[in-house]
Amino acid sequence: MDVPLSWYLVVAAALFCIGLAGALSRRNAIAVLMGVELMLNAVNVNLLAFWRHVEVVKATLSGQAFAIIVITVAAAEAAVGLALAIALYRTRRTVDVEDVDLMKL
Amino acid sequence: MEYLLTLITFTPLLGVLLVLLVPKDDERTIKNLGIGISFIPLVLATYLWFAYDKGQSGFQFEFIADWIPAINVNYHVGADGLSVPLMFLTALLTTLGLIYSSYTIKQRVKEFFLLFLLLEMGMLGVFMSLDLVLFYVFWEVGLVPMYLLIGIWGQPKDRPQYSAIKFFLYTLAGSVLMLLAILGLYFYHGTFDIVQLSQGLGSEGPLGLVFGGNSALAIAAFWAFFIAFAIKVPLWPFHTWLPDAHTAAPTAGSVILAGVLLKLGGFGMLRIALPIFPEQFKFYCWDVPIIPILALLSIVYGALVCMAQWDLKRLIAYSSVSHMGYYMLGVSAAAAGWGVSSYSDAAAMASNGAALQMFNHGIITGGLFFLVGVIYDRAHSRDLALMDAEGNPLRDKDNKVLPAFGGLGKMTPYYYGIFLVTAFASLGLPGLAGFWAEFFVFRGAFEIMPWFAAFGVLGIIFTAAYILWKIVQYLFLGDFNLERWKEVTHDAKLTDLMTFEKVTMWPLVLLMIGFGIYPTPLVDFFNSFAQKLFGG
Amino acid sequence: MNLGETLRLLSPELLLLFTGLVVLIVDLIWGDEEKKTIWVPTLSLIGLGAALAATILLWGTPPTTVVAMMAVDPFALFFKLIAIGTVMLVTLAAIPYLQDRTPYRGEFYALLVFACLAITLASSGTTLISVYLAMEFLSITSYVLAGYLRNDMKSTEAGIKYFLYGAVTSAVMLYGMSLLYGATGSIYLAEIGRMVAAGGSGLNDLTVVAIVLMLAGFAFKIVLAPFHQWAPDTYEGAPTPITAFLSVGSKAAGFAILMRVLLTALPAFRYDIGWMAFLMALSIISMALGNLIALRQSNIKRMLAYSSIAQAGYISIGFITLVSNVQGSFLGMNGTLFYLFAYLFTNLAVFSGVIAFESATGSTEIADFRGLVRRSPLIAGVMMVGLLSLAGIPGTGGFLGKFFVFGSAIQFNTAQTLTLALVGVITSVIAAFYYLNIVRYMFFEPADEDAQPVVVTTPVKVGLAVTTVGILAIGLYPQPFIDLATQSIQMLGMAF
Amino acid sequence: MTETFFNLTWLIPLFPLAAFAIIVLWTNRHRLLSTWIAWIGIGLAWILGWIVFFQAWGGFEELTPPTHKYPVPLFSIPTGTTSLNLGFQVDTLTGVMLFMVPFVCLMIFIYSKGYMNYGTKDVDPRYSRFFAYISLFACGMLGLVVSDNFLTLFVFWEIMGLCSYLLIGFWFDKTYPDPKRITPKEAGLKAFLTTRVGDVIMLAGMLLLYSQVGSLTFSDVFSQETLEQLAHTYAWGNVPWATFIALLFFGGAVGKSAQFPLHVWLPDAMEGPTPVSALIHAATMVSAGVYLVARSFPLFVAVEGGSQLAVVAFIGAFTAIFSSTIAVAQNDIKRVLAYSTISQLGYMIAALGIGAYVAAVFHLITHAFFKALLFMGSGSVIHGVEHGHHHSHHHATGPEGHEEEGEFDANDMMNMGGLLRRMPVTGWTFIVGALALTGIFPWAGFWSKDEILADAWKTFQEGGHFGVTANWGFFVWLLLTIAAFLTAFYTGRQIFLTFAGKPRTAAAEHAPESVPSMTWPLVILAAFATLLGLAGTPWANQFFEMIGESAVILGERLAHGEFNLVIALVSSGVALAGWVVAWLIYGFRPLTVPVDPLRRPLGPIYTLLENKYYFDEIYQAGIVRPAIRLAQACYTFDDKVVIDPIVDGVGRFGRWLSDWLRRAVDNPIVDGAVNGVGRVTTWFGEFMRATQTGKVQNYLLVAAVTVFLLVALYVFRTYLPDWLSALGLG
Repeated sequence: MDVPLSWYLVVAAALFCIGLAGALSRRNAIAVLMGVELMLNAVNVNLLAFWRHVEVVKATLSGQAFAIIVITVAAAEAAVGLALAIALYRTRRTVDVEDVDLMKL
Repeated sequence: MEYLLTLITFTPLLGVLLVLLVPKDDERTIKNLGIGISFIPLVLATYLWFAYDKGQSGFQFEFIADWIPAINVNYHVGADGLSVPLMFLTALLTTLGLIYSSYTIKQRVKEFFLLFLLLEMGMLGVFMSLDLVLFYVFWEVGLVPMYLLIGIWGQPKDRPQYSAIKFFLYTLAGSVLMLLAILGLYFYHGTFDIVQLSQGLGSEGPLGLVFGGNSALAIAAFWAFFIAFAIKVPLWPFHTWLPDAHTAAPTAGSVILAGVLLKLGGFGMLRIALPIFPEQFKFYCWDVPIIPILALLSIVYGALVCMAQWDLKRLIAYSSVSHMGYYMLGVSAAAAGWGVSSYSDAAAMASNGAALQMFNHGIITGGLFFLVGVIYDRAHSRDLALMDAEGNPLRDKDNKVLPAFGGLGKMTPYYYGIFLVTAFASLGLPGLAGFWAEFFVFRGAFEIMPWFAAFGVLGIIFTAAYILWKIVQYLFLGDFNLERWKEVTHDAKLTDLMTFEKVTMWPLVLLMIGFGIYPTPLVDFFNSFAQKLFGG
Repeated sequence: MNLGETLRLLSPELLLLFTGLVVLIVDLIWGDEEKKTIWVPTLSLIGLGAALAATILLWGTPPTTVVAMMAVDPFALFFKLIAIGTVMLVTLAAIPYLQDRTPYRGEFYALLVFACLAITLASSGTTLISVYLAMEFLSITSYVLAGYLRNDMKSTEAGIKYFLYGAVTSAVMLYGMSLLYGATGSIYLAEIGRMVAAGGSGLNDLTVVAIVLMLAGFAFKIVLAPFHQWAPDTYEGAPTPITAFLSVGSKAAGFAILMRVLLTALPAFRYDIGWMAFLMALSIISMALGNLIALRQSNIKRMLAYSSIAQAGYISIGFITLVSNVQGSFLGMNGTLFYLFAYLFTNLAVFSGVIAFESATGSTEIADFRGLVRRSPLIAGVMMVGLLSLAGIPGTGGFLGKFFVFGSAIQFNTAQTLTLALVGVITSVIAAFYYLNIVRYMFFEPADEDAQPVVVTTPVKVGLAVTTVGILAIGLYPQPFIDLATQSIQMLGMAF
Repeated sequence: MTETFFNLTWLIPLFPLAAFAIIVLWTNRHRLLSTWIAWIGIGLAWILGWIVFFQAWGGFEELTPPTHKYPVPLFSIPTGTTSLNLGFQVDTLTGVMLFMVPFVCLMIFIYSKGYMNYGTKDVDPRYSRFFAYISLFACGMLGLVVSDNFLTLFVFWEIMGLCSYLLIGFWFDKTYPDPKRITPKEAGLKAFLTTRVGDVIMLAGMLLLYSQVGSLTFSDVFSQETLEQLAHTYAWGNVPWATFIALLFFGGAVGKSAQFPLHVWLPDAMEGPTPVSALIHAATMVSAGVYLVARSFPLFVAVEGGSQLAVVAFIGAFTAIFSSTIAVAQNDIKRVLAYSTISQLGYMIAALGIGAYVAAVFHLITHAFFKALLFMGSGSVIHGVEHGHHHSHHHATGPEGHEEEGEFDANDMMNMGGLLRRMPVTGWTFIVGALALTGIFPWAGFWSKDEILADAWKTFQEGGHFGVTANWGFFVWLLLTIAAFLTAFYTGRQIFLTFAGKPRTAAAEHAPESVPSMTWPLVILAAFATLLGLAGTPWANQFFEMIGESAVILGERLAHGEFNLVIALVSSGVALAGWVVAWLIYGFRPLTVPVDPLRRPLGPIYTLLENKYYFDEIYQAGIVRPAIRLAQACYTFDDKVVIDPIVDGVGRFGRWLSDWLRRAVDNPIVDGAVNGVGRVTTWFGEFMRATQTGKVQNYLLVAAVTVFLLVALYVFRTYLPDWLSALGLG
């Protein structure tokens, strides 16, 4: 009745790719941040699936712990990201990453 | 006694620190201090000259101490017949350069003296080093002050910044390859020690064949060393940094460049490349004679370029290419004769000649650069002919080039006399120092590689041509034309040599004449070195 | 392990944490802006100094693990030294720099201390979790610091770019970590190491993909090409002391993590197409690209960014070519550590000069450095020493760093490593060109007519002096530093 | 006693050297003092030289090989395990040279005081320097003859080269309105460079000799074993080392003694002050070449019948006749003498070439005296004419008789005439010199020249020494006899144009006799030119005894050159014929206009001769200009192509590359490559900058692609074989 590991992995990989694609293609900084969140969630799926299927001593809960930490960190990251986006908006009135190219070459 | 070499080398560093403490506006103190300090290594080097026992081969005044024990790098210094005269030369030219500069350098005096002394330390260090890492460190240490000397005090119209960086990068490019080769030697033989390497290698030596007989590696390492040294020498086609650097540098800088820095390369050939890689060196001098061919090209090409050159300083710079070609020919012959017992004397003579060429070229071309400085200080021009905008000489209706000076022989007889001695020494006139070097180089070469030697002697004719035709004739002969002088120099005053200029030149002139008449004391040094390398 | 012992072993981290908090609180409650300007950084420096002392006192402790996921071993202690040293010097330089640029100076110092703490944690993490956590800690503080000057368009841009790039690469790295966890079923690096050593072929694919993905994250921190592109923009835009911090501290942290993870968890994947080959490729690209692009820069911070990319390439050589079974001192990795140590002083010397200059003039254009030797011989002199050290001229620490890493490449003696060495020396000649270009401006070009002397404040003088002494000491008497580096490559659980 | 003086021989060159040093360093502002120092220097050398000579004359047995002990080493230079010993020696050849050189030099020194206008108002400002130079010159020649080895010989040889450069170009500020006319500075340069060509060849020979023998000391090189060895080892093919080295030495002699084809410098050397001409052409430099061949004569004869002697004989004889034809059409009084000198040196060389060693040396000595006399006489004439010119110039009134300053040529014989009356001492001594030169009985030239001709004839009759074939003897005799006719002709022409008839210009009309310090040396030398031949008369051939003694080394005692009356009569007859023809053309009806009567009848031949067979032009076009062009090409290559970075950057680089690929050889490969690398580097940097767009997502894309590529690399590397085999391709 178990869902095979590979299913989880495929889902996670898909999620990761969607997130990456979003991060690479969206012009809005907030949307990019959302892409990153998707990627992190893909990681979480992976971690839990591996914990369920691979980890030898499941009592250590390391996969789960890792996932929880990732979620926490993601939140912190998002906070900083948003703060930076706001700072950006305040100086330029835009959060469009395409426009953030004051420095190049 | 074992601290003598250390003392010689690091006294200039002490001078640097002392000069650093003097406020920069107190130029008089800086000058006196700098010159005074520079006399210490000179006196000590003179003492070294006489204290050195020429009868004994091997290193004297040797001193060894741990420096970086983790990688077996030692502070290992010593002097032999090759290094003693060169150390003396370095100390002498530095002192003379400082004396000359104390009258001619008008701005940023403190920096100048500081850098000059630092430069001296680097050069002296190279000559005393018996450890490859130590050698390398000193080798590169001299680069920076020279770079700054050229860049800061060069004449704006000579593109000093370009020349300085060109000089720096060229040398650096050569030496980084050498660094790889040094490391390679270390990993194969476990030591950076030049003495151990040069005596322990070989089929019977305790260290075995170089790179354990791996010929590809040995050849690569040899070329790495060789090119590093060839750039400094400079051997055609690695010479192109030289005319720019020599032309752009301030007078004393050119003197040191030509007088000593080029010798670092030559010294490296004889101290490292030849003793450590004799088989490889021999192979490329004898079986596949690339090196002698390059030497000949240097001789002839350098001389030809001189003949078409109108900028006096640049001309003399190119003459260094030609002259050091003789040096290289001598080394090639010595290398080709290495290990052949019937050639042992010929090889020793070729090597003596090459070493003599280093020393003599140092005093002669050093002197010539001083003398160029003399005319430049007065006329603010070094062009031998009146030039048009494109840098071609102007001609009169008979298609004769219009000289920019001419007739100085009559106006400034003292200058003329000193210049003549130096110029004739440079073209190898017997009775002056330059001759003996050429004589012994060709003596060795004629026995070992006669065809190359035969081709090389042609250079002597070209040399005479450009020195007498280009330099002496355009500068000193002919009629002095006051109108033209005023036009060229914007009303500068023409005076004969001043006292400080005489003081600078006389030691060099005396050496040229002295070693021209009686070269034995000098040859004794080099012979004791050559005996060690080629004897038996 | 009793609590006292644990506290002792964690004393540097704890001291840093404490310092950071104290600085924050003091800044919050102290009203006197005048005095705060001096006393807050002083406080921070005192705390950092205490942490430094604690680190030194821990020297000689046998390698051990604390709180299950942190190693206290010479390797970690070495990086703690580097981190604390870097932050101390950056703090010194920051004092005049922040003067007119932001009113919120206290937090800046606190964040720097926290970033330092993050590096110390990163250097000692022994599990995937602690490694990730430390890295994110470092990243987040750095994002904030890079974008610290909120009203400066360049600074905010630097912050947001750094953030976006960092967030994505850290997600990628994390994905790799999850795969590694999946392949071995453990988050403990040492355990992973045992598993991969014993593993079968199915494991291979997953692990190699994991390595590549993780490398993206590490290379981002180290600034190895082609994961470098954020660096020039961020370096240019960030407050210059932060640029200095990023180029030294953050890079060192990246190296610490890279080495620990790869050596304890993945030694079995070194050869064939393992991480050695990948790193080699990155190193060569970094050396070539960084140096070549640096040639054309007109902004000194940007140029130093590219220089830092190239230096990352050099530093990696030692690690790539590390060996453990050789008598003598060319162990490769000690070269990397030695180089990092020299690089700390070298790069900070240059940056201290740049910061001092920028504090006084507000410019970071290379052309504005012309005639600096007349305006401030001290800055010009120190910067020259630093630049020469970056170029690898003998007599400086930078030379011996290169000497060691090229030496190990030659000692390794395969065609690939010889290529590394060759590319290394050739690009270092190119590098000399742009380093000397600055020297050229400082020494050869005349200053503007109306140029004023550049005033150097005491803290910066201290920084300049310390770095210069450091460069020359390492360059001229390297023995103790070599010993330090050689001892420091001992790493808890290193499995080969 | 003998030994004491022989041991002091090495001091001889040092006296003038000391004089040189003292004048240059200290007394150059005091003219009289400088003069005296130079005189004392050469005077001491003369005294010591004659003491040595007379002792050698008296006791030359001591100096001959088995017993002689006068190679004396002075110092040595280490050469590996061996060393190179340098010192001095005395043998009969040295002795004879020491008779001639210092004495002639002394005469010239004394003469110089007057010639350089001491005491008059237009005293040359470099007066002292002149005496310094000639002292050094004397040192060079004296050092050369006392050397015991080739190396010091070469050193002094080159010192003379230096001095000739300095002295010929002594009036280096002189310019002429005619741009074609060679100026002193150019003449000096020409002399130095031309002889340097010979010197380099000689240096090569010397170095090869040194390589072969291991020593340069004469006694080592000319030992019997060494010569055997050199004769029987081969440089290549069947050319023995002895032949090859001898020919190289001869190259040096050709340069120094101005033999064809390196003769071109000598006539132009007339640009120097006249005493210099006398020094160079009579006493010193040019005879050094002959001396060298004589000195290394053992080497020339080491190979029996080798080609080296034939070359020497041919060059000598050819030069003798070749240059005397040129002399016929010269108007410059000194140039005539210059060509005459070349011709006479040809006599000596040719004599050596047929093995007439003693005769050659004898002619060398006598020639030195009378040629010095002639040169100084011509100097006196020029001096007089110049004074006359000044005089008439100051007093001339009206347009006629007024000549443009600078255009008047005091050397031109067309401007003279009738000077015998104005300058009797000069005139009569000049005539004595001329008689000696043309070999009129009983003047010195007769004896020496006759000895050469007799030896040549004898060679023809009986075959010569050292395997010289009879035909060579005839060839040499014939050419030299014709040359004797020409010699007499042009000498007669000179005498008649200069001294006979009526003055053709105001200058000649007012020419005064020279001062005593100039005329006395002429008189003394005239006496020697008259009497010296008696030392070598066939009846009491003292000279032969002495020199022949040193020729014992040659392994074969030279036969006495027998007096051959027929030959003597033939040569005398030829010489007289020459005088007569000259008289018929120039003396019988003295010229009134400055045009040579031969110009019209000889037509183009005269032009050819007047222009010295166009040798200068040929060398200019064939050697000098190509060399300069080559130099220019190298310079352009180096300066324009190599050093300057090519401005157009990539575009030009691309063209360069395609060019290079097309013709890979003759392009600037050397440093263009270096700058090329620089350009490529820069270009690459630019390109990479373009990827730095400033947009963070582009950066991330690069990162993602990199990750993808690395994974792909792994996958392909690991699985590609499997896939290929799955597709049936493996």
